[in-house]
Amino acid sequence: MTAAVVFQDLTLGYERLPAVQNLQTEIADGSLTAIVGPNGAGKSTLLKGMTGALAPLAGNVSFEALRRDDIAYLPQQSDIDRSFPLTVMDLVAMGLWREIGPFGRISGRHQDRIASAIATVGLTGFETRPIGSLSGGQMQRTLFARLLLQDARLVLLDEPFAAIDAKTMDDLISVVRRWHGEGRTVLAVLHDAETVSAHFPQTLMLARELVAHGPTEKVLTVENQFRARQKCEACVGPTHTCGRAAA
Amino acid sequence: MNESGISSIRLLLLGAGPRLAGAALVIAALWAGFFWAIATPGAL
Amino acid sequence: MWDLFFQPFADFGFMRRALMGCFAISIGATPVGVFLMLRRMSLTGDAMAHAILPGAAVGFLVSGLSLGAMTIGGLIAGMAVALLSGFVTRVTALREDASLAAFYLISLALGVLIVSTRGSNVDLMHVLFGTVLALDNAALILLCSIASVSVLTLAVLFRPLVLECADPQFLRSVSGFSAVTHFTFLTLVVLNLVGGFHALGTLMAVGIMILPAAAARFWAVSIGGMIAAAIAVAMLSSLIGLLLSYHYSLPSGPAIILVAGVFYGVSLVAGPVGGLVARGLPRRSLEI
Amino acid sequence: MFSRRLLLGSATALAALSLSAPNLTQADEPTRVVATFSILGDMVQRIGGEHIALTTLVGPNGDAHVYQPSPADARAVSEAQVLIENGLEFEGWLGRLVEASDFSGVRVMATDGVEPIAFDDGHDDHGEDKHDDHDDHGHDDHAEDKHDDHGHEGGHGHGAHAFEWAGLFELEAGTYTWSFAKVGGDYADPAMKMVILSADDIEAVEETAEDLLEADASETKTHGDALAAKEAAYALTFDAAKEVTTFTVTIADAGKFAFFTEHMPFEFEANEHFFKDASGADVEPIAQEPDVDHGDHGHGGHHGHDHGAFDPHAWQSLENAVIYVDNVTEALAKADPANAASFYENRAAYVAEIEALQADVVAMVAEIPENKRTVVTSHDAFGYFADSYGLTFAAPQGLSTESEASAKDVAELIKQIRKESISAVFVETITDNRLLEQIANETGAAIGGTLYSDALSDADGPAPTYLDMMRHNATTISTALGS
Repeated sequence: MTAAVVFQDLTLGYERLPAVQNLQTEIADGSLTAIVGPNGAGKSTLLKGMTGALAPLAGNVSFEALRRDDIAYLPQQSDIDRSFPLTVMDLVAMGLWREIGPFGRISGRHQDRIASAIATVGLTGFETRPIGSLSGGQMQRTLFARLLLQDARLVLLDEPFAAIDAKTMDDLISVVRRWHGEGRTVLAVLHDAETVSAHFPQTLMLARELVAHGPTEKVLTVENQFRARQKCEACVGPTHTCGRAAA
Repeated sequence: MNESGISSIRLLLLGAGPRLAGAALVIAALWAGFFWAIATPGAL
Repeated sequence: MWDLFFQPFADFGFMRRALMGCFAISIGATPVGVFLMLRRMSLTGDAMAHAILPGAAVGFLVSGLSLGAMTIGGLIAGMAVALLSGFVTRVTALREDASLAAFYLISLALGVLIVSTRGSNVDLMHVLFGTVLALDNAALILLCSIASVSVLTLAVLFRPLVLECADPQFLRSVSGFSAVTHFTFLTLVVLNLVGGFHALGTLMAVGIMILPAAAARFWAVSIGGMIAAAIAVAMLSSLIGLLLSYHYSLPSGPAIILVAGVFYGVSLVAGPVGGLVARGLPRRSLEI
Repeated sequence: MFSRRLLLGSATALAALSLSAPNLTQADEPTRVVATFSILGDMVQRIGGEHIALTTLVGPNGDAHVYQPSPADARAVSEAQVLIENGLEFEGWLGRLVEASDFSGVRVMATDGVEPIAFDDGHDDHGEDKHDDHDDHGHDDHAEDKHDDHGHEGGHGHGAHAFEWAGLFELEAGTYTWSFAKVGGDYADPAMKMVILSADDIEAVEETAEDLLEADASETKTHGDALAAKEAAYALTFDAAKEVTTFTVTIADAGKFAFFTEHMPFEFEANEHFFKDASGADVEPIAQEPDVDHGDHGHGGHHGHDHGAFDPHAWQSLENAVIYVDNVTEALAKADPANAASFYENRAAYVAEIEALQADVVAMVAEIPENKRTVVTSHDAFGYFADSYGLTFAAPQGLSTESEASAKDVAELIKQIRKESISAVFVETITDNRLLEQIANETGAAIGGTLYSDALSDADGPAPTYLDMMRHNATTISTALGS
């Protein structure tokens, strides 16, 4: 099994304050990995470092045979301007960027794929709805539809199931499992231990530095969670910034 | 919010070709207006 | 009917020029205004208007009321402020509005300083208040050219620009167009403001850029519809404003902007998309 | 704020007084004078010659309508002994500058004594009225009239009186308060004489009052002292430590009383009327002398005479220039009595030049055919020129360069140009001429030349001095329209 992503002594951070320190590990190609850790452990930072939005302070992250548009990234919802006058279909269609770019037209074949992606996430009939009118769950379904069209080898999800209803979560998890089944590499930042154990074979536990990485049942232990919390508190100081456990 | 207001013009889904064609139409109309404006007045 | 609406334009070349100048600004600046509004950068227009002022003033000092010198000066000053503030935003943690404010204030102060040391007593704010009634051929060509460039650029960059506004993170994750789009857009803002000040004065130009866009928000749900509505509002405001100026002896620039303001007020109340009246009506449930 | 014109009245009167007794302070160094804009500066320089150090705030080609003073200007004003302004609200920024700079000298309004042209909104009516008016009188008569008027109202006449102001009041028995307030930090004068006489009108007791004022004997009164109507002159001294020095006027029997004062009482008004009854209500004179042409002064408070209601461009008439020159001369003579003779000599020479030019201009205008005497310019700056020389002026922009033209104004101007077949329009130096160029373009009228309205050109230009400017304007107009 080859590695899809290799972290080499990776240090990431904002304004010289490291949020992720000396991360050294590999993500296997085709794996389905959950990234867990206390708040402030640097999970979202790690994803941003992988998209290239954040340059490493030290070390590097390298992708085996992956180009920029082979990576799909789902940010936290707050990064999208929901008031912008776009419809569900507009937003989903942009998942075709790799094929249409800034200038290309959307052909009938593209239309079919858009329709099918929308159907896959259960939003058929919502194509012309403005994104501002969607519920949190519907919005997340829309973004998953866009991810589907991106057809990426590596999928990065930042808290994809936060604040959505159980039904939506089930539907979206089945999308994630489908990606896994198709051999794509999926990394998801999650905070719900139950979801992680139920659906994610691999787990990477982070507390600014690597705590553990491997099969979920070996990583997601009480012992590791305690260590993670301690590490986080030790380096951040005030307990309230990372008081909550990873599970 | 329902589908009221000006029915949506799906500019985002158009390729550059149709967009440029539309722009060309607008620009042509604009310059036509320009020549109308600088023409010496017919009615005095 | 004819007398009221068409006679002024049939009889007077300056009225036709004024109308076309305003139409050119409507077509060029208003779509830019829509994007400014959607990016929550409405006040950026105002800041940029101040930023170009000193450049235009220096142009004026160098070669008097020359269209070319003032345009080029304004463009240089505006672009310098836009680029520097964009650069600072990208390399530091300072937010775009703060760095823009800093640079435009510096630019303004620098302009005033240059003007003062040159010892001219001609009031620059006054000189820079163009009047739409005095558009000569060169000015009209400039306005139409700027509108053309603006429309073409928007047509080409429409998709990345929408994404840059709505979901910049996504655009950055799929393409390298983000930075190009951002700076091209700022260039369009500067270009249209520089064009606008020849006709309406710098501050009024911001009005015709932003007010129709704000009104259009209440008429259309899609970005395309919004641009169309905004251009329509801007063109109608220009026409009605000029006719008011003609029939009721009002200064033309303020008349046009105030008509646009009235359109905004009416839209706010009666606009079908989120207007106050529409909000008050019972809505059918849209939940699944 | 009190009337600047009245302040000026006192200044000119004092100038005349000090001439008769030239034993005041003599300065070796030149008098520091500030003039507000280039045209005025040129006149002041002509009169002052080497005896003054002149600072002109708005220089050549500068627009005084919209000028913004700099700290250097504030310093010049604060050090100035004489500040000469045009008045008629031309320098809207001057009040703030004077306050900000702690100016303590004499402020002179050059248009004092000018018969201001009221500004009415349609420029067309404006022009035509003047034209008719003018035809009734004929050029020369008109000029004479004005000049004579000036002789009475302006500075010269006052020198004959020992009092500068007299007021007749109808008073009940009781006590009244006459107050003198500091204006701008100082009393306008440190002391003055006053006579109160029971009389039915001013003229009946005028001579008595003059004798009393001129006599050496006087009763010195200070803050709080009582004054009564009797045949005696009071020497009122003002308490420098107080903001306001007040005197009680005691009236034993009701009747009419004439008050004669050495200086204008208005110039000691800060916020309050100078004369009040026991209840604090203002008491206004039923007659006063000089019978100042501000009827509103007596009736409706002291604000709002010339607040934009008059056309300030009074220098555009050479007749008015003589008034300007007289006002300037008197102010300088007062400030520097030692050199007064020189100032009056300069004045005489200058006025001779002005009058010679006046004749030339009248002759030049006479050459323009009657039906061609409409001059189109950028802004309404030539009302006085029109008035004096029988021309009609029209402009798309109003009196101030700050106003913005409306489409209607422009359209009407174009119609007028077409209807009257006006062949040339004129641009101005200080304004934005783009609009006028468009109008010329649209009507086929030629640009007849550049007129200097509100500022001189620099030394290499065609109008480096006031006289050059007037000659240039007249020549330009007559050349363009006369053909």
